[in-house]
Amino acid sequence: MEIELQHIHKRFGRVHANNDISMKLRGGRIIGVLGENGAGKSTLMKILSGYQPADSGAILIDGREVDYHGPQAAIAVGVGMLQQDPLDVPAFTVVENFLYGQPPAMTRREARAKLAQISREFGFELDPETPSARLSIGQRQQLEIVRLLALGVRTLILDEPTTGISAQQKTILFDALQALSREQGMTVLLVSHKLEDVIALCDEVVVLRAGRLVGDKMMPATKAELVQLMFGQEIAPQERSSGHIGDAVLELDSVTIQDRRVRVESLSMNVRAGEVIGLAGLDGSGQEALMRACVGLINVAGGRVRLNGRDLTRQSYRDRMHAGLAFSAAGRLEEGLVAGLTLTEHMALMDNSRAMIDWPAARQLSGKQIERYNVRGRAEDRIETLSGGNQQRWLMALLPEQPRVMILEQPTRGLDIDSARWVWQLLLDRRAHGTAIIFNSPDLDEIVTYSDRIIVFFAGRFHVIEDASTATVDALGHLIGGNFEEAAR
Amino acid sequence: MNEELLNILQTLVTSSSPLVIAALGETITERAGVVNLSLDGSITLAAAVGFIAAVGSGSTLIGILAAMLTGALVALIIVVADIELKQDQVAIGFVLTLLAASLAQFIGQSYTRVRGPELPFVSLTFLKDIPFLGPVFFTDHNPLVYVSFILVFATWWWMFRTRPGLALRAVGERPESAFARGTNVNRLRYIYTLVGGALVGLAGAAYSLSIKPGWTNPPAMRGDGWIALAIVIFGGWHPFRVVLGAYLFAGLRAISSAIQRSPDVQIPLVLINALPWLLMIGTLLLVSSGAIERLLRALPRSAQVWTRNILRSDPPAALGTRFEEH
Amino acid sequence: AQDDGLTFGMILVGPQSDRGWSQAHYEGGQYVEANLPGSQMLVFESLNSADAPETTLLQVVTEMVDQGATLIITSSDAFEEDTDVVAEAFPDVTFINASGDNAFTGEAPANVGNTMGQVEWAKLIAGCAAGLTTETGSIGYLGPLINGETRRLAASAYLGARYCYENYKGGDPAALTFTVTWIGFWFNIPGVTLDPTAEVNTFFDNGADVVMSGIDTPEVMTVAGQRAERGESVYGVAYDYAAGCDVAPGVCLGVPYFNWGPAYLDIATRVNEGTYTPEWTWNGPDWSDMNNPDTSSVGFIAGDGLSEENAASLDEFIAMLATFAEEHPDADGLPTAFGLWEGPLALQDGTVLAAEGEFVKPIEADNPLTIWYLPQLLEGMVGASE
Amino acid sequence: MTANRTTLRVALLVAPILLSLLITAVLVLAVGKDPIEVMTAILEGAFRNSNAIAGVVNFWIPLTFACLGLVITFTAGLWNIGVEGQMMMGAVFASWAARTIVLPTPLLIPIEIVLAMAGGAFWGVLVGVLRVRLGVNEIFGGVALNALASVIVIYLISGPWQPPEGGSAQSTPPFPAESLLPEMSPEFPVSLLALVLALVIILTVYFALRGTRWGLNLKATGKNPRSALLLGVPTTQTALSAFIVCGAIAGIGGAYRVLFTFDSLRPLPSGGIGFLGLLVVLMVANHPLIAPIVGFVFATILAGSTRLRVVLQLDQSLAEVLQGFVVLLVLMANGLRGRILSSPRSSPEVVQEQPAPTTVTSAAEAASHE
Ligand SMILES: Nc1ncnc2c1ncn2[C@@H]1O[C@H](COP(=O)(O)OP(=O)(O)OP(=O)(O)O)[C@@H](O)[C@H]1O
Ligand SMILES: Nc1ncnc2c1ncn2[C@@H]1O[C@H](COP(=O)(O)OP(=O)(O)OP(=O)(O)O)[C@@H](O)[C@H]1O
Ligand SMILES: [Mg+2]
Ligand SMILES: [Mg+2]
Repeated sequence: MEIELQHIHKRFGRVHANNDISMKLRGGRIIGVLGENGAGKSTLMKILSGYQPADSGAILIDGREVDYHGPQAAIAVGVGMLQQDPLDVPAFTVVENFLYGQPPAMTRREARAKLAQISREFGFELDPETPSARLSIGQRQQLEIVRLLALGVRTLILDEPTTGISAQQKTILFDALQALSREQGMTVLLVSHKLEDVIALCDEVVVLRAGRLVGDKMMPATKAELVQLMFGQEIAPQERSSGHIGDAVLELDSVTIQDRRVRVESLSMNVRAGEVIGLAGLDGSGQEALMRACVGLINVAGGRVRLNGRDLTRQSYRDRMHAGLAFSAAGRLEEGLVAGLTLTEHMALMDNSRAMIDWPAARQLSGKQIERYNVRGRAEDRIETLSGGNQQRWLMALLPEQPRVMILEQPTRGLDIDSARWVWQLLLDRRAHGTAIIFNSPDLDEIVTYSDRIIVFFAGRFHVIEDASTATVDALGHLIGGNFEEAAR
Repeated sequence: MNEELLNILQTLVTSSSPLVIAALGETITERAGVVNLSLDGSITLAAAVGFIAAVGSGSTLIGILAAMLTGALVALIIVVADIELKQDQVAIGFVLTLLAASLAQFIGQSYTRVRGPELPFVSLTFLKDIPFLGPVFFTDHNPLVYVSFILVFATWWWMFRTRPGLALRAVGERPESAFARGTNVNRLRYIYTLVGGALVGLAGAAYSLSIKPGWTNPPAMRGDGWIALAIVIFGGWHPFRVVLGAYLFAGLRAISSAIQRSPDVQIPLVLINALPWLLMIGTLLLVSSGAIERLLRALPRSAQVWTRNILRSDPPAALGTRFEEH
Repeated sequence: AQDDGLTFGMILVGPQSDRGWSQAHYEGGQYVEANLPGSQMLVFESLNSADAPETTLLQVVTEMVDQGATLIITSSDAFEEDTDVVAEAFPDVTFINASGDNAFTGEAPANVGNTMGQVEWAKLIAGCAAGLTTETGSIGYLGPLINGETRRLAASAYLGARYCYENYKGGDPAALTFTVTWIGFWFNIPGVTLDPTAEVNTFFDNGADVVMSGIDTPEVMTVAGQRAERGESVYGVAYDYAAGCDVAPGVCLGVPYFNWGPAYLDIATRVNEGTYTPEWTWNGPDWSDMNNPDTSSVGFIAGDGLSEENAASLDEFIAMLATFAEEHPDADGLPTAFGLWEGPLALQDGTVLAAEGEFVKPIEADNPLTIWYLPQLLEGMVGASE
Repeated sequence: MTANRTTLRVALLVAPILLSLLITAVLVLAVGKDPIEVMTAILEGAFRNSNAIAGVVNFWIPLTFACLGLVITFTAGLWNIGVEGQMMMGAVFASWAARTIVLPTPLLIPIEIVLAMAGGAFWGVLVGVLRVRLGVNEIFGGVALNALASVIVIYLISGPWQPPEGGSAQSTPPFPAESLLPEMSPEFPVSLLALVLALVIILTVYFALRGTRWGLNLKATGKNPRSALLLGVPTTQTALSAFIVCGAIAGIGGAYRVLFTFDSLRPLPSGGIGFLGLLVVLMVANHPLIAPIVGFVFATILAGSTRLRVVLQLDQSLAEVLQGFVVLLVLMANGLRGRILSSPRSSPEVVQEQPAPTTVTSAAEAASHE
């Protein structure tokens, strides 16, 4: 199956997300799609898979122009896409999710059989009667792949599929993708910011920048070469950093946490000034619960939390903020920024010292922070009109200057390499002044690079790596899959 | 079996049938992700229109159809305002609650206390001879009561046992996923909002053509729309639990009025009227997450899991949200 | 604003077509229009907290006076206090409050009069019809709110039922169950009153086979009709409005009703001539023909539900009452005694109302133990007294 | 282009009003009356003399209190249907003071008003606690508490506070003259004090929302309670405070009804004015200065409609139908404008600000995260 894109254009208001993109994709290959944040990768993939119509341009499949409306139509001609957050229905069971969208004639029993058969082929383990809300992201991806294959898809598009899954699951996924392209001659398009994955898997890469196709390259290629292609300049690899580590500031004393999904039993640890602690683990393994328990968003079921010797265990989120903690959550617009408020209004919200608001002062401060944090946006813009990277910067700008401890959920979520480094630069600056940092990330690289200590979680159990410099991405990948015993050996 | 008790239960089944029908209609609508808040007004308007049409034509069937059309029409306004005009469903629903009730009062003026056709009473052969169930469920009901029975099973079957049912639930749970599978999300929302609205209208007809026949001012069914909305939540958007909720509610209401007649109880009469509303809050508290969590904290851990499972009442995840394809 | 005739306002608590109290008043007003040349009625219906919560009596009266009304009839005890207050603001307008007694007690300003019909007689007859008909020995009475008026009407019905159950039917009066349920207002206001439909159903479900209506609207007859259609042998007694039985003729034992026309015509004529001085009147039936629309202020029309045998007994009973009334003629325009209201009678709490051989006084200033002010239901009745 | 757009905006503002008048006219014709006469009757009813104008103002005052309270709850993203009950409880508390406390007017009135505010706030905080602590949606809490307030009022009228000669469930005995709000003049019977208080509240609410930390907290909580909480806004307290302040302001409206309009406690003393306030605030997209202006138009219709019934025998509901259609069609026209004006070329502008993005079933997200 051969796909050709001709002069694809797509605009969102002032943004030219795809600007005259033409390319040919041959079957039987795995093609990496690279580019910085906002380059237009997802947009192009959505156009190809029918989720969005192009403003102009043509898609040719095996030389014949196709004109489809909607993803189902794209699937009918053989193009299917796996979104980063798999598009299943959480309330449905696995078999219902599988069945929904299949030809009307298929019965529940046939669905069950087919699901089992395809799963077996790739080594996926999917219990048909489990509600998909209870699956891990990796399993949900597997379910979605099985579903698309059952629908006869010949081109499979994956948008950032490797964040949030364990090393084992990644291996299974990559094996499956290789099997599909090598043995079944399918086209696989892989969008990813993880250059290691691209290097390991792809036969070819294409690179987008600011909506344009700026290059393509046959593999193998080095990471440096790919970075050069993406950003037009070299970016030195981040050095492992270590600052001055001081006395304990945040003490966790046999803390037990129970939230809806997991139970973390009896965790004790001292976080020291200037220390960076990375938390690794699959979604919902306990790392989020730990961070939220530290800031008081979840009640602890047992144990104590102290900051500089002061017992915070029964204090509210706000009291803990006043005491010197700072927190930012993973979902920027869900938990962090308030869509509908301007940048200035956010700034004013942070100052709760007075009953009346001093608007001129707030505007001035916003202007200063915009400059300092290099935010592309104006003080009077509503926050949701900024791009994700700039929203993240504003979130950083809002954090207090010198908290004792910063607790950050996925501080570089969705950011490209360049933006992510920039964010870390800001964080490390603060750490140099003695702020301790606790963060988590699905990107194990990030954890290994920036942490002084690492805690790995699996289903509420945890494993502490005292010296992060001894850790490797590979080892971490196995740990987050639950192989604590193996690692101990 | 005590005859009086059977009588009371039989009356209960009849008198709660409009609640059952309306709550099922709203369940269908909300399962598709749309909130039709206008129930208290649209039931009333449908009752008025249904009665007027029945008087005009002399046919209860035409009355029923007119009432269903009315309910569907009100629902149509909500779904058009939501999908095409991007207006808040709750806001439009609230305005329609008031507007429909006023409109009903206006058009009903000259039909106040007019005598009109009423639905006949029917017993089901064979079924009516079953002990206990027969006299309560299958004897001397108007046909809409039997329709309500069928609707309960039909909605359950449609939602949970058919392929279109999968699409219906998906549209209310995660419209993006439905769209990805080729479902026309907004078209389904149109369809199910209209179907739900038509059932709400049918409930109105059940009132004005049988349960509280005729048209009066103030309308005799005022307030029941809110109760129906609460029952949907109590019922966890599941047809069986919804119907259970409706019967439970009617039963408690009946008990409360029996208390008033008891000579030993000295409750001031007017306070009895507070009971339905206290019941409504009570039932909502029972299934509200905040209250459940508070309740659970007091229970042993083993009891927590099943209490949560029984009482859990998660709304369709996309309820009240708007879906745009691009 | 016409010079040639009387414009009068008729303010109704319910809809003018409620087949009950308000319609009876409305038709009373129409009777005036038909019989007093040049007179014209302005109507305001449904002035109550449910239908027009934002509207006050003052606003309505202001509009009516603006339109030239010189006589305003406020047709419910619900308007009693407001009528007094508003009347002060319009000293040149005559106000009539139906069913109130402030002109009697002297609370009312000089331009307010009252009128009421002696429907107690008709209620005695209605009760008799119920007592004659009941087979289960259980009669339900659907009352509105609780006050002197509603208590005395329920009690009258009870006395009639007990008498006829014992004397014509040969039943044991102690075994007769007479249950009163109060809904809370004169008609159904969802959320404010109990639901009359549900209450009537409950009566029947619990073994009553006759339910008497004491409220303004015909739910009792509607439900009884539906039940009969399903094959139950149940009956209803209507109230307030002469055509009350039409709702379900086959199961109607009869209707005690008001005929406001003659009283209103009398007042309107005198107001028009400028000869009316506000007073309190309590008008009785025309015993020669209770149902004469031109002479009788209250009446009773027997319904199709009454068996021939019982109808005969009822006629006998009516004749007995007529004789009684002749023996106790009105004095100073007020009744002196009502039939069956004869001792020994006690209130629910045991207080003696009348000793053996005494009659309960119809009304007396400063005496609560009278029929008009009846402070409780009678001993033997089931239901709340306050 | 801009000229076209301006025309369009104006057209979309005027069209819904004309259309609702047209619909109403058709309804009037359908019952065999003359629409022109209807309009004349309403306007005459409202403006024929200073007394009639006072009638309009006497609706406008409590309506304005309801509207400004609602502006606060809507800003906080809360659907305070319970405003009707909050007015009633304000009326009940004020009635208690009027019946019980014996003091000269200048001392008694402030006490009555403060108590009315306390009563409204109390009823508001119940809805609030149900919502933010117990997860019962405020729409249902409000509906139920409205009904309960009405039951309490009727209980008082027909029970403990009934007139000495027995209750007819219509009214308590009139309050002593010293407890009532004095009127400006017999020709213009309006309470000056209440009028001034209404104006003060309008300005206070306006500036509180613009210039205070609390106002910003309300706005942030209304738009996204989770984010607001994480940014340090005490969302639970903020939401509760919105209910309290709204209840307190609405309570004054309730007090006005019993201390001026009725002179006694009546069933449903709020008279549906709280619901009307909801319509007004929805229609003006929650603007604290425009709401009183639109409120005046609605008060005019309300006051004028009594004449409709006396003169033309038209049911009062006609006025409500007209008001309902105006609000519905204005909302729809807003949507239409958003649809037409957001052509693909212009940036996807956020369609006009709408109060209350909460959905019926979203149970206390704010609370569950604290
Ligand atoms: N639905 C939309 N509405 C408005 N703008 C959009 C929309 N989708 C994408 N954009 C804009 O189009 C541009 C390209 O976005 P796209 O999501 O394709 O980038 P991307 O290369 O996938 O970036 P990332 O690496 O962050 O995923 C961005 O500026 C983005 O803000
Ligand atoms: N909420 C409920 N209330 C009452 N009965 C229920 C409820 N949920 C399930 N049941 C009962 O369980 C049976 C199965 O119901 P249901 O169809 O919801 O479950 P399922 O088929 O196992 O799962 P799915 O929801 O995925 O279809 C029904 O026949 C019904 O009797
Ligand atoms: Mg992307
Ligand atoms: Mg009196």
